[in-house]
Amino acid sequence: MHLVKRIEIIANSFELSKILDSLNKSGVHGHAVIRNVAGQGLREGTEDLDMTMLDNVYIIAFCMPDQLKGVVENVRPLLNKFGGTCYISDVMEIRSVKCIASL
Amino acid sequence: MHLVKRIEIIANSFELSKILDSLNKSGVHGHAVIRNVAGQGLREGTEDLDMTMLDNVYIIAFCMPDQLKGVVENVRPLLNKFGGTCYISDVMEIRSVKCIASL
Amino acid sequence: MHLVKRIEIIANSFELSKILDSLNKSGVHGHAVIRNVAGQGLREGTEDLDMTMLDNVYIIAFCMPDQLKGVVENVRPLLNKFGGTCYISDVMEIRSVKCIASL
Amino acid sequence: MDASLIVSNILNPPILFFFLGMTAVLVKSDLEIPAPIPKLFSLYLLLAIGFKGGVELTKSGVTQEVVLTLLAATIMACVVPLYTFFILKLKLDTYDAAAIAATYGSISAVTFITASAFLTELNIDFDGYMVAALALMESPAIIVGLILVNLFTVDEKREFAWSEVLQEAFLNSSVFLLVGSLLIGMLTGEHGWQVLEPFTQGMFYGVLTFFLLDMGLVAARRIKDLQKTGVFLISFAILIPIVNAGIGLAIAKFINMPQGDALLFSVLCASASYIAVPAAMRMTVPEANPSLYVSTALAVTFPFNIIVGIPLYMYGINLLWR
Amino acid sequence: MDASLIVSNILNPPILFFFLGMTAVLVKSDLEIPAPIPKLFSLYLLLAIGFKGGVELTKSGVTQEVVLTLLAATIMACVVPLYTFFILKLKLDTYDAAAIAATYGSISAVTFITASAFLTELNIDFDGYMVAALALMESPAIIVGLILVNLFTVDEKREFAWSEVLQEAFLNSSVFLLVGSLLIGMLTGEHGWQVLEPFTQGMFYGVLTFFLLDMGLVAARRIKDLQKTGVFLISFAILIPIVNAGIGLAIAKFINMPQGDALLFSVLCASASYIAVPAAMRMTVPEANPSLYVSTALAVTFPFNIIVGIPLYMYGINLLWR
Amino acid sequence: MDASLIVSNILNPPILFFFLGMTAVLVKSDLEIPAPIPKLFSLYLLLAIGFKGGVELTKSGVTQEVVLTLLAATIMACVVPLYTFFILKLKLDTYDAAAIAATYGSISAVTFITASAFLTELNIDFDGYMVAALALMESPAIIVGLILVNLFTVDEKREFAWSEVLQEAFLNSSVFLLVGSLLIGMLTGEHGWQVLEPFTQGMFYGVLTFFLLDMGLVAARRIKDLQKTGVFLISFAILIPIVNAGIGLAIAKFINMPQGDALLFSVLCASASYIAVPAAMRMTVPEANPSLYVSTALAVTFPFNIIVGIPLYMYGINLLWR
Ligand SMILES: Nc1ncnc2c1ncn2[C@@H]1O[C@H](COP(=O)(O)O)[C@@H](O)[C@H]1O
Ligand SMILES: Nc1ncnc2c1ncn2[C@@H]1O[C@H](COP(=O)(O)O)[C@@H](O)[C@H]1O
Ligand SMILES: Nc1ncnc2c1ncn2[C@@H]1O[C@H](COP(=O)(O)O)[C@@H](O)[C@H]1O
Ligand code: NA
Ligand code: NA
Ligand code: NA
Repeated sequence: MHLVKRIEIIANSFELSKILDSLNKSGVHGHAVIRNVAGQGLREGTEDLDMTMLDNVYIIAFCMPDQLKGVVENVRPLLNKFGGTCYISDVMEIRSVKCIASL
Repeated sequence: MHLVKRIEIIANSFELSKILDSLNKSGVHGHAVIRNVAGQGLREGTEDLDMTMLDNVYIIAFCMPDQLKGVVENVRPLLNKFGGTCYISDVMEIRSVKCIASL
Repeated sequence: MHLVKRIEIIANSFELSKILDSLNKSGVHGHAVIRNVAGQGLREGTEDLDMTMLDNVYIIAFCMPDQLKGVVENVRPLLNKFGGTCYISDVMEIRSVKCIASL
Repeated sequence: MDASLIVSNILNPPILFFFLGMTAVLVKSDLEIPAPIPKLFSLYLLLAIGFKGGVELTKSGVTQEVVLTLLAATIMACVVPLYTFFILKLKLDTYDAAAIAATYGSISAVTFITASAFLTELNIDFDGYMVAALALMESPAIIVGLILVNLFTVDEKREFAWSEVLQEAFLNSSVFLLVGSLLIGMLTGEHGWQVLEPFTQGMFYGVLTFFLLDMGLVAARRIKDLQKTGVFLISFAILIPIVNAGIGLAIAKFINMPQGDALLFSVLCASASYIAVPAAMRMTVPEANPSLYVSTALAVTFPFNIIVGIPLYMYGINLLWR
Repeated sequence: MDASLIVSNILNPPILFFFLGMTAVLVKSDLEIPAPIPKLFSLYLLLAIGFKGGVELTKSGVTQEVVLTLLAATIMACVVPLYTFFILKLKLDTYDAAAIAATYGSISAVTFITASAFLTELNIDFDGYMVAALALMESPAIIVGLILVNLFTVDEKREFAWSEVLQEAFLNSSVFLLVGSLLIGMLTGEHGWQVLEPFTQGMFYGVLTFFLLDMGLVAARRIKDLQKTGVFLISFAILIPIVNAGIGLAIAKFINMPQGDALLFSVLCASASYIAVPAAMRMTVPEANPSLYVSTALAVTFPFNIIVGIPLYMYGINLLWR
Repeated sequence: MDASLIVSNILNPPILFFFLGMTAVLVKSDLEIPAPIPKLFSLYLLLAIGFKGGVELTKSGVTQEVVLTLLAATIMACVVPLYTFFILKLKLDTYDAAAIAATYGSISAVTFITASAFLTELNIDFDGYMVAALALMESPAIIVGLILVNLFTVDEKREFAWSEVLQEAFLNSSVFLLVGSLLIGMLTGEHGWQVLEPFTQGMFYGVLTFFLLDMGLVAARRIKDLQKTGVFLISFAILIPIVNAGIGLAIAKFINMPQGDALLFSVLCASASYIAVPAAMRMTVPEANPSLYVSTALAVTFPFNIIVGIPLYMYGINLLWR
């Protein structure tokens, strides 16, 4: 087990490809994406998911601590422009053969 | 980057509006909701999602540490009555223009 | 409030029942499952979710710290064989009547 | 009894696909109808049956028969949960007894629809206003169940948010869509029928078939829950529908319903809700154990009714109406 | 005005189900059509209307009328966002004004489809190439809107990724599926029509009805956003469609369109986009407030057009073409 | 060769919509058919084709032709993965070779269905029991593939959970639903057919069209994976289907199948599985690289078969059966 960083981003679905590009550019190639996430807007009338393209995606990416700075630099401008939030936390990775490969 | 709290709640979908009300009352206006979450019951026959209204929702809300007490006080009675779980952890927020506004 | 461990596993959906079995065997009976999670492959052409059975599931399970060792021992071989990732972090549980029962 | 009725019922595609669904679970096939497809089908069925009922109601008009039938429906919807409650109290606590009573006092739209397809098979007519009876019988049992909980528990903190309860009982999506489609059917009449016919009529039997495939999956997955419910509840889930159908038939005979309507009425009395009422009960009586009321309604009463019950009640009608 | 047109329009199943959807939200029923079912319906409607238009286009061929109509369509799609922009600038900033102008310069396929169902009801013919006009009018307003933003803001950092913008404007899923189905309809002609007919024609009205039920839900949920939009925008969202339809009718009369085509053309001019353009605007003009352009188009203009607008413009045609 | 067969095949809506889907990916349109809609369509197609086959099987009865055909199907399903394995071993390791061999030994139901629509177009009959052949040919290749892995690797730890493997091979959702619907079709016969006809027949061609639109999207998204597969595999994915179809035709001629059945049989031999087998291989041979067996089957063999293969094999039949 060793320490890695967990990046979670919630943003509008139209930003998805841009955000994944940024992650890739920062060397973070693994990620998981959950679609159809309703948001704060749920209570303010913006939840008409695929009708009006106003649904969110929830992106999780685990990365090495030293990759973090690059990610933040690349993702922050996107979120500033188009909206969305990004949070970082610490997690322990259970090393598995595959994971070593993907990091 | 600065420290905020991550609240994650898993509960039956019929509680959703009540929980979001509680969050709002506690001053936490941002949240993300993932629907159609299968639960522990998955293995015990309670997963017939929208057939029987027994599906869960997964609610994530990031808030300032000082809002936490209010949230816990408001949400706990709901979970006691109707079921569901709530967990808190620490995360770092990547400040973005929009985020400042939403906190 | 007291400390528990958060296990999050991302794996192919065909591993789901095997992983839940492992969790159960390790004494962790509570879990939540989010389906239709697109993965790293999203950018490499492996996202054709239910067409080709290559979609992922995201499994979250909260457990007592002393259960962790058993989980890791049981889940790691599965992930080594079939792929997938597992991460552990610390969270505080908001005790509710139901939760006590489920732990 | 005339076994040929059962056989001819079983040899219909919808029932056979129901069996296929159950078989899939028993042999552990990974067949599943992913959400929200079943939801789409159930919305479609409610819309189609409601619309058709409304169109036909316009033709027949509101006659004395209609009024009598709807009255009978309302009475049964209030009385059934009452006496089943006392039967259930023999073995269960108040919360569970009330929740199950409410479940059996209400109805299952799919059972009704399957019965109407059965009648169509046999070329027996039935009236459009039976759909209104269906709509009327969905909600009262919820209210009766909650009143029973209030009377028989001394939990002083309990205070239902009645407005929320009524909301949930009378405006839940199934009742709302059914009644709405009925009204629209009445407003548009024959003309609306013609334009919607390929959709609401042509596809109807096929969608029902597909939906029953899913119901077979869902019902079979619930079967293992029955271990926890025990023999008492399982017998209850088979016997009470027969009793209720019998009472229903007696009333139907008494007010002179035609045979088709009588079958539908007895099926309404016999069926139990596995969507609207369970949802309402989870919210209002969280003390009751959902696996009791969902599993009995879904894994015992529903299959029993569509496989054995419908032809059995028809057999009763053949005897009584002769 | 001939109120009977409005009444006969309102008494159709699609419109009534639209009302039913709005009512569901107003009375807080939990009725919902779960995602992605509405998406399925909208893909189906685009495929069916495009395919039908293509098949008919093969029959009529590319005549002078076709060319004139498509020219008129393109001009209106470019001119409408221009003058609406200046009207909107009276009260709003450049970003919001441009985004709303683009929304109203583009079209709503569902409004068009509802109008075509209305014509079918009245037994009035219309030409297949109107579907080509529909496709043509979806995208130009996006480009015009962005040009307006570029001209009227001094934000030097702004530089649109034009290739991305054109991509989004002309290859977004609705335009792409519509044009693709139109071409396939042209290629397969009468023969293809016959094999697909039970699917693309038989189900059409029913799917439209179901889809409008969902549109009612969606539109009603947006109504509370209107508090923030203010009186100016709400009046705009009712008056501008009438003005645009009027201009459309004048042009239609001028180039001698038949009545059915004229109605569809005026409806195209009058309608506002609530899917493609909002999506494009969120990406390219994030400074504009989405709830302004989505809510007005969805909660005001859309219901206005399908309930009052379509029969009103028909009434105008009855007067002008007499 | 008679190019008119290819052209008339290509000018059908299903094939054209397949191209449209591929085009959407190539021009980067955001068109997508959201999950689980494609799943719904594929369940529908299996149900409809199985049910129809069953109904027709009742009419024809189990004759010598039926037995011979099913025997031939089983033999091809076992032999094809064997010889393809040795061809593949020339360039690939045992795991990949076995997985790809299993993929090509199994079948693609959608290719079969497209071929049956092609025959209907040409007014050529085919027999209901070909659906039974389809069902029979899905699973054996999985078993053969695993036996090959066992024989040709020395990995002593490997021990398949055979019960799980057989489960997955013979009870996976496609085989299960197909066989189940076939049996139900046999049980209900002509009567069941009539009630389900508007659903299982009327919609069939339309749903196939819509589904092929999605298949076009899916296949095109896989094309870039082909860079990794290399020239050897791509040639394999085009040549092996032709070889297999040829062998299939020879057998068909030998046992005197009628032309329609012969086409379907050759298409079964030529097609490769991209759902059931890949799923089974991921579970049982995780060492094999999924993008190899999924991409070749989906992005090369499937389009090749439905566009060129089907008319090509038909051309062969025209020559041989003359
Ligand atoms: N404090 C928060 N906690 C959880 N999710 C949030 C929070 N703030 C924003 N979000 C999510 O991020 C999305 C975009 O946020 P914003 O850019 O603030 O509109 C919202 O729709 C929410 O789903
Ligand atoms: N220990 C746990 N870990 C993860 N999810 C849980 C846990 N316990 C409960 N849940 C989720 O919370 C839902 C409601 O929990 P409960 O109130 O215990 O029935 C369950 O259906 C699960 O989805
Ligand atoms: N670094 C990562 N961060 C987030 N998700 C990941 C990461 N690596 C892998 N995953 C997810 O886990 C799935 C299986 O991973 P793998 O076994 O590496 O193919 C992928 O499809 C991703 O959804
Ligand atoms: Na009842
Ligand atoms: Na317009
Ligand atoms: Na094959």
